[in-house]
Amino acid sequence: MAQNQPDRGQRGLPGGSPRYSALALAKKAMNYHQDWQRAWRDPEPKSEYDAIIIGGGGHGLATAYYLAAVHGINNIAVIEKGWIGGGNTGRNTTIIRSNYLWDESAAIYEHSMKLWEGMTQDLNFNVMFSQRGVLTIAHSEHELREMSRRVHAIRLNGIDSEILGSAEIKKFVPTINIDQSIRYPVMGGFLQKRGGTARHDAVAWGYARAADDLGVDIIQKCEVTGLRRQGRKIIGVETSRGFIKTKKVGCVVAGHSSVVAAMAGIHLPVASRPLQALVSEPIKPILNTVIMSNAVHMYISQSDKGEMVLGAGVDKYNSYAQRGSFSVPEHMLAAAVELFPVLSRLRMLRHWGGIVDTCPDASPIISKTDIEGLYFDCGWGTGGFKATPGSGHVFADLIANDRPNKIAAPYTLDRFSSGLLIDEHGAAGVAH
Amino acid sequence: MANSPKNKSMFFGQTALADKPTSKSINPNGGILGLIFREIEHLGKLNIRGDQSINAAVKVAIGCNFPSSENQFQSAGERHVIWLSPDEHLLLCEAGKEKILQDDLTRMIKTENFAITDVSDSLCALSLSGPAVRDVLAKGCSLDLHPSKFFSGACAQSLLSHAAVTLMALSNDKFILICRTSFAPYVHDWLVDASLEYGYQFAV
Amino acid sequence: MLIIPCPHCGPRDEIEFACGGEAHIARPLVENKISDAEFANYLFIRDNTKGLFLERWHHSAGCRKWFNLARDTFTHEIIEVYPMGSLPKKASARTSYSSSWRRGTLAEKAAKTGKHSQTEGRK
Amino acid sequence: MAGLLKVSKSQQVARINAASRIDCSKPVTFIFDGQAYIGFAGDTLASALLANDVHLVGRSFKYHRPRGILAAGSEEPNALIRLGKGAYAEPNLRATQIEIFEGLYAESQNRTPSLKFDIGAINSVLGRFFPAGFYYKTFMWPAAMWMSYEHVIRHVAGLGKAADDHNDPDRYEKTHAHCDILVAGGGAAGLMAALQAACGGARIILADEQNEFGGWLLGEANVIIDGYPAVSWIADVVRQLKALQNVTLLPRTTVFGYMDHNFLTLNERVTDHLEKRPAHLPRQRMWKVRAQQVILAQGAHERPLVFAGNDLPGVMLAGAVRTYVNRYGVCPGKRAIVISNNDDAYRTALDLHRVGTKVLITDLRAKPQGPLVRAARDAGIEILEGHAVISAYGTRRVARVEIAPIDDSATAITGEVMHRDCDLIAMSGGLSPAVHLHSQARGKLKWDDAKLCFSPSATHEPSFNIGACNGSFDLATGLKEAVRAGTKAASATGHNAISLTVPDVTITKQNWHPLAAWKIPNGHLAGRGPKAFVDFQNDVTASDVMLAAREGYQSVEHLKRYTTTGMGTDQGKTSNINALAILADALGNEIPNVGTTTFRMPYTPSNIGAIAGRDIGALFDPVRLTRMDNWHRSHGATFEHAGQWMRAWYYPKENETMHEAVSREVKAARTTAGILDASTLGKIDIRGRDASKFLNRLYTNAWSKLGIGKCRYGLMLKDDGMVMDDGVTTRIAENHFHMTTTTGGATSVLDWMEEWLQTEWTNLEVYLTSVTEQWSIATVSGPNAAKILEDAGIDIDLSPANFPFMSMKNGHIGGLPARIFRISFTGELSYEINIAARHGLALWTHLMKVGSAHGITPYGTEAMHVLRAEKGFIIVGQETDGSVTPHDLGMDWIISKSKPDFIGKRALARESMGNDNRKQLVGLLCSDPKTVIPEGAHAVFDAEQPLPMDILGQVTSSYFSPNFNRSIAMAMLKGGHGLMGKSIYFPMLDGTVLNAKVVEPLFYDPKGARIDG
Ligand SMILES: Cc1cc2nc3c(=O)[nH]c(=O)nc-3n(C[C@H](O)[C@H](O)[C@H](O)COP(=O)(O)OP(=O)(O)OC[C@H]3O[C@@H](n4cnc5c(N)ncnc54)[C@H](O)[C@@H]3O)c2cc1C
Ligand SMILES: NC(=O)c1ccc[n+]([C@@H]2O[C@H](COP(=O)([O-])OP(=O)(O)OC[C@H]3O[C@@H](n4cnc5c(N)ncnc54)[C@H](O)[C@@H]3O)[C@@H](O)[C@H]2O)c1
Ligand SMILES: Cc1cc2nc3c(=O)[nH]c(=O)nc-3n(C[C@H](O)[C@H](O)[C@H](O)COP(=O)(O)O)c2cc1C
Ligand SMILES: [Zn+2]
Repeated sequence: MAQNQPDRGQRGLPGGSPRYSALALAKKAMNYHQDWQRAWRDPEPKSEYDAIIIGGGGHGLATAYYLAAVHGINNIAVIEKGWIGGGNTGRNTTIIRSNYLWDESAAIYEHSMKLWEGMTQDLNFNVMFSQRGVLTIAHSEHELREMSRRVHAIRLNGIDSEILGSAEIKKFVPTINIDQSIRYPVMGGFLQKRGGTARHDAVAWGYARAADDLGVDIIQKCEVTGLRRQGRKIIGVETSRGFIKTKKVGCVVAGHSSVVAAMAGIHLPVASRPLQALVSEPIKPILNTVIMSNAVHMYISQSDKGEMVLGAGVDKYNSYAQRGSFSVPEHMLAAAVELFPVLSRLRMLRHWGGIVDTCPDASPIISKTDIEGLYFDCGWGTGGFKATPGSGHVFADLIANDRPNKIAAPYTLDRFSSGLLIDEHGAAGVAH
Repeated sequence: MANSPKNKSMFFGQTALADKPTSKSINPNGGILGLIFREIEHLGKLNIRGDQSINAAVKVAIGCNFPSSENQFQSAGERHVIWLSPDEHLLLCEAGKEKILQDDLTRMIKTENFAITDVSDSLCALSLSGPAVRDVLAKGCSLDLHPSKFFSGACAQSLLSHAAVTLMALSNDKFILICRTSFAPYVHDWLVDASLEYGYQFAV
Repeated sequence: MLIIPCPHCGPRDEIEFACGGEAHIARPLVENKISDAEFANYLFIRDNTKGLFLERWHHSAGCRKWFNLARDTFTHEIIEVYPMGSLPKKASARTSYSSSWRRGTLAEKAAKTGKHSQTEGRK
Repeated sequence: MAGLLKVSKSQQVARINAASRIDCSKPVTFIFDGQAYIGFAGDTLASALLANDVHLVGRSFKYHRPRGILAAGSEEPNALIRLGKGAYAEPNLRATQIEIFEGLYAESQNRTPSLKFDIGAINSVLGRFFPAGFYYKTFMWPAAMWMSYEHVIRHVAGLGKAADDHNDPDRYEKTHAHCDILVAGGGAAGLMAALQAACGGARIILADEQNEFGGWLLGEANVIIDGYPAVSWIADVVRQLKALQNVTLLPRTTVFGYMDHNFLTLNERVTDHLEKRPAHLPRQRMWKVRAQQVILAQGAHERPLVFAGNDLPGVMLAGAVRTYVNRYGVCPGKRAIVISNNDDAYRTALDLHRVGTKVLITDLRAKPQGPLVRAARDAGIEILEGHAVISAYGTRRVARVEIAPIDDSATAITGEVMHRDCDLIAMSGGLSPAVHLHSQARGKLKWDDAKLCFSPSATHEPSFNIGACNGSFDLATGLKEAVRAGTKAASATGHNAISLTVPDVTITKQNWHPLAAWKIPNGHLAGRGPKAFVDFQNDVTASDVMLAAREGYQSVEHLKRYTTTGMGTDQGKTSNINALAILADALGNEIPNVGTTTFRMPYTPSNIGAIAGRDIGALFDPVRLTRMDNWHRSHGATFEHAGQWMRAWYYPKENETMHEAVSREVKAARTTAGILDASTLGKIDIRGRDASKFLNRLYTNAWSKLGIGKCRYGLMLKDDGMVMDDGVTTRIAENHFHMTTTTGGATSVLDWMEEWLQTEWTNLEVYLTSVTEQWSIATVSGPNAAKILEDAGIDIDLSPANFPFMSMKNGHIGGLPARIFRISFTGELSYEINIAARHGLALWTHLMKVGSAHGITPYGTEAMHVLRAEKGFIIVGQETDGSVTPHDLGMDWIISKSKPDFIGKRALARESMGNDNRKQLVGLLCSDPKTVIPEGAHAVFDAEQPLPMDILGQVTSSYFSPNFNRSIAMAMLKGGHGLMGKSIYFPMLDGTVLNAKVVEPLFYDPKGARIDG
């Protein structure tokens, strides 16, 4: 398991685009901000690329960026049917952590964490990665035992994690209710201090700008409608803007993975489910960390703008509608009020849903397929935002070298026939 | 010990709501209470599995037929046969009669394909009455409880907030609510809370 | 918030139901030896249609019966409800059944051709 | 009240003496920012403040600019207030919706130290350095400083402050409701539709977010309906509706969500408007409505015009000004400038003129004409045609404007700039139908190029749009639509469909086609000059929108997220259309091609307390208790969560630690007798001809040959071969079994079995019934167990010959019928006494009484765990986690080789299942017998290796065994079965390392000699 520093590739914006900085901001202000350049171009698709990434979410854009920055493959395009970052990247509760149970998971999420830790500088785009800590609460004797298991594993994997008693939790999070007589009292918790949140949209935009600068074409409003093959080889993609030739296609379409896979006659162990979240009206800071509670299926943080950001558990049926059932947030909010009574007098400002690509073992798929040149990176389900840089990094490596590296190797598709699952279910509960 | 005179519950046994105060009432509006409810103690309950072919035996043993359509119950005096699903009914009968009826039924049913299970202690039945009974239930139940839709003779299994319940409408303002005994204290507390605005009385 | 027409209890709020995922996945018999990959088709691989989808539901807080539903996963429109072990009647739902990649797979065949077939119904 | 506070001297200077909806005979004192004011019953906080000539009421989000009251309804972006004190305080409420009551306490927000002198206003001066998205471009170096920068950013951001005391003292409720027709919005259109729909007997719910029904008409002066003033007509319709049994009228109720299958959520503010709130009533109530048909009559929102300085206090929407005049009897200014691109603002000009305000109209249109324009002219109001207010100035309230002639398309200034003084600007940029609910429910929109608005086209749910929210701004048309929709909806729900006559409307005709003027020129180059706001709350200016477009944030969704336009508490009700029109302009694109952002629940922010309702505290989730629970409590037990159940964990005697108590309990069970409340075990009654066939498929072992009255342990797998549950099942009769499951697994196992019966093996004749609660269980375990049962008056011969291990007998104990199982989870002689639950407590107390002579000791779940661990018995969910096979547990013996199939069989044959490297169950003995290795600790061969380490596996169970006077543990280790005798290490969280030897997971009585006592 590689936990040395990942190869971050060429730094910054070698393409010569002006860098962002406080000074640049001041200078441009003198000219009333009239001469800012586009963050990324809006090119017409070329007739052929060395590789095509389908899906302009964080994972797809990161893949393209690392293909260009680390592997020097620049003649590539990211094809996005809507607007970049408009999928789950733009609608997630932005929890970032690497304190996973299984060794395989720890490896990839920690790989990702290391990339987060320099992302703003790498991309010259402030993604507001804020290591405010992620605290997972245990509400029963059983959960305390699970927590102990988790923390021991995490520590031996070289990842920071500490256990807090309920009094320490109260000190760390003054707004939380630690009354031991409530139905699911706060009995303890474990904290990853390096965990936190990031500005989700900025991640998509930052990768897009940096990838664009390395020559990557980011093509929005272009839907992939077919995968063209010759025998067992990929030769290009059909899109709403015509056919584009290529020998390598990386599919990073999250909730739409099964739809795109079906274009190549591939069937995935993926179910697309709604996952819902909501924000309150903005208020002055009352919560300076991220809280997760698996037993009551809720997680909460406060954004830099001041809204309380809350997420719920996944809905029970398949859907592509970016909306879920009201009963899910309804129950989640009751749990939230139990834990944070202050919420009772706050108001829900906006509610939304995303379509998450869930796998039977709650772990992702980063894999070749039995079609040459066709690769999938999907199945991140309810928890892939945190993996954005790591996933892009190892997926770029897989596409460039046509074989998974050590971190990606456990995540192949054939684990579902061999039975070598990485079951984060029991361990994760809510896997954010 | 069964004959211990000191404790009545030694013989009849304990009811599901034995730990609740024996009576409680609030009347914020004055006037008529919105909800009056109590546990129907020791009511006999049999779960009857089997298709229509056992109806004849049911008729003889219990005194009434299976209800003729879904979401309804049939009554014969104090006995009610409640539709639960195409092959499942619940019989409510007089306290202490359940064993005899179970034996009778078992004897009379000619097919092999049935099951009669005593669930008298599994389930708790509450009697609910009062002008606010439907409004109170609506706070936790997603069924349309309007008298035109949930008329007397109607029954349904559904959820009352977090508890699975079976509801029976006896009349416009009289219901029987059946839940699992381990949920009965919760249902009791829930009813007390939900009827606050109308006023309630709980009595043993 | 769906209203699901239980074939027995009538239309009810979705909170009374549990969803059992893709319908019509036949369980291969052990004695019909198929490869691990084929077996995975039964165990893990799932249709995840965008649009008309055939799935199983359980009226868990009602009559406790299972049934099939043809539902559009994008509009959430319910097209048809039909009993376990049978096929849908509506043409669109039928097409969706017969055009599934699953029809005729080895895993499916292995479910049907058992000597002492245990698979009476169809999941 | 307010004895100490001086009431403002300038009392209600802006109050006018004209007919209105407020009750001037009922003065109401309230406090705003420490100052007491007087308003009247019927006022909103906004109207009362305006009556007192208070225009400055808040500060904006980013630049802390002074802000006033823009609107008169729920679309208000600026006038956000913190209402109440202490635990009752609530931030971000709109002053335009707060009904005043005696003693109301309100504060402005987002200002330090005061509203008038706010140091945050420096941001406004530096505004040039804070364009949209500035933070993405800065605060990057040094990287380590970000957390400090962010700290400051966080404290500057946010709007109001949450309650000071976090424990909300109020009560919230929710309820389900069903109706034939839900009408959302009770303006003229909604009222008429409700009346129409109701008259055939359909069940109707009519909800309006305001305190009174009537909507826009309440603020209109010169409308006659059926010969009466509009307000009389409203009163008459409301009276008729109230009289109908089948109509539920819900004022102060916002329809905030419209979801699939006509599911709508409503928030009713039950007592918010009352000075004294009755304790038995909820403060708010959420309604979850299932409607057959929905009629949307939400009205429309007026749009501001985007000119420099348009955010100053005193710049208001023209329709709102009219509402303040006519509905609230307040005239918000003495010298007003009306700026408009349409006819409607002329009504405002006329009404202002009528109450004595000096009015100047600047009409963006070159040649406005029509009856309203004529009326204004006739009244002597000055009209500047083809002119615009290009800039407004003032410090805390608008004081002066620059007006200039403009070209036909309102894009360039064509002549001299003139200056005028004023204290009020009434602006109107046209109407945007409130298509929110329609869009939430995935209805489609179409762009109306004449009316310059999006209005509803196809609906997705069974619903109708009528009146202004349908783009029918003309009242007569709105009423016609109402009658039609009411009739259709009623007939769709099976009710009488005879249409009422459409009321006759008398109102000055107007032209509903505004001039497209999205950004008013101000003579400066792009980006320069004073700011012209698009989104007031989030301080998004027209130049921010254009900057975003320049930088490539060109999708309307990117624009929104980059500039935050439309993301405030008003969700852009007044700003979104302006923003996207300016974006379209910048891109040279058409508005409909740019499109709208997604409409989402809630329509207006909705209290979280009301969504949670009473599902909090004790009602959050049921607690399930056994019938013996009271005994455990009164005997000092501590409890453990087991799903919804609470189980007795251990029974400490005074001063006993948990360790001491558990050791005592364990010892008693091995030396004398212990008694455990095992009532929570899942119990399933299984009957039918195919019962044993079914069990054969369900469990890994064989069941056909089990004798009647005999018990057998079974392991259940999922079809992926992983252990799912275990338990003992007993054959009661040939076709009758009694199954037990784990406490946590009871529901899921029953569901699992039903699923297989109903979906896979539909031919099997088997019936399942849950009997978990039917039986209470007292387990008596230990060498004295039989003696205790005998003393308790059992009528069964307990000799092992008659009643052997793993069998069941029916009998009586103390005269009560019982079902007794001779099974053992402790390894001792043990009886599980099942008794009808009503006798559970009696049985328990009886056993305790007769058992005391034999040293009977109640033991809890912890002692039970120790006892079973000594015997090496697994607990599903502790040794297993969904990734463990029977082989991993060393339980190959329980897998039948001869059965053709059982659930999980095929999966166990998969390639990887035989891997030697799988985690396998072992026992552990710590090198220090006094040390209990923590459960969850992870093992390695080499504790000195660098991180990340090669992990072997984890400790699953670990206890101090009083019987061996040493610690014991069980663990799942990679290749564990091959590690017997090996020494392994456990690095602890505190840096120390423990050492243990791997042993067989069976510590006590390996031969099973004690089972018969
Ligand atoms: C409510 C919610 C909360 C969440 N909370 C967290 C959290 O706290 N922490 C965390 O780590 N994760 C969280 N997640 C999960 C996380 O958001 C996702 O795993 C992650 O963002 C996935 O990124 P992606 O780039 O793979 O997918 P996406 O961002 O969804 O990108 C996929 C893109 O593919 C495009 N696409 C699809 N089909 C086609 C086609 N045919 N042609 C072209 N383009 C196509 C889509 O338009 C989309 O833009 C949450 C998710 C949701 C919905
Ligand atoms: N601004 C305007 O609405 C406006 C302007 C000019 C003319 N008109 C005229 O008024 C006529 C009738 O008007 P109308 O009835 O269509 O609109 P209306 O504005 O009179 O009534 C709409 C009502 O809906 C309520 N409402 C809006 N959203 C709601 C929600 N989510 N939940 C609960 N209540 C909600 C509002 O409080 C309001 O009372 C129209 O035909 C038109 O001629 C309206
Ligand atoms: C972390 C986070 C914070 C958000 N904060 C706000 C907010 O302050 N205001 C707002 O209107 N929406 C906010 N949103 C929700 C978005 O407006 C939007 O609903 C979400 O990105 C889903 O997109 P959609 O609603 O367009 O489908 C936020 C979303 C996320 C993921
Ligand atoms: Zn049903």
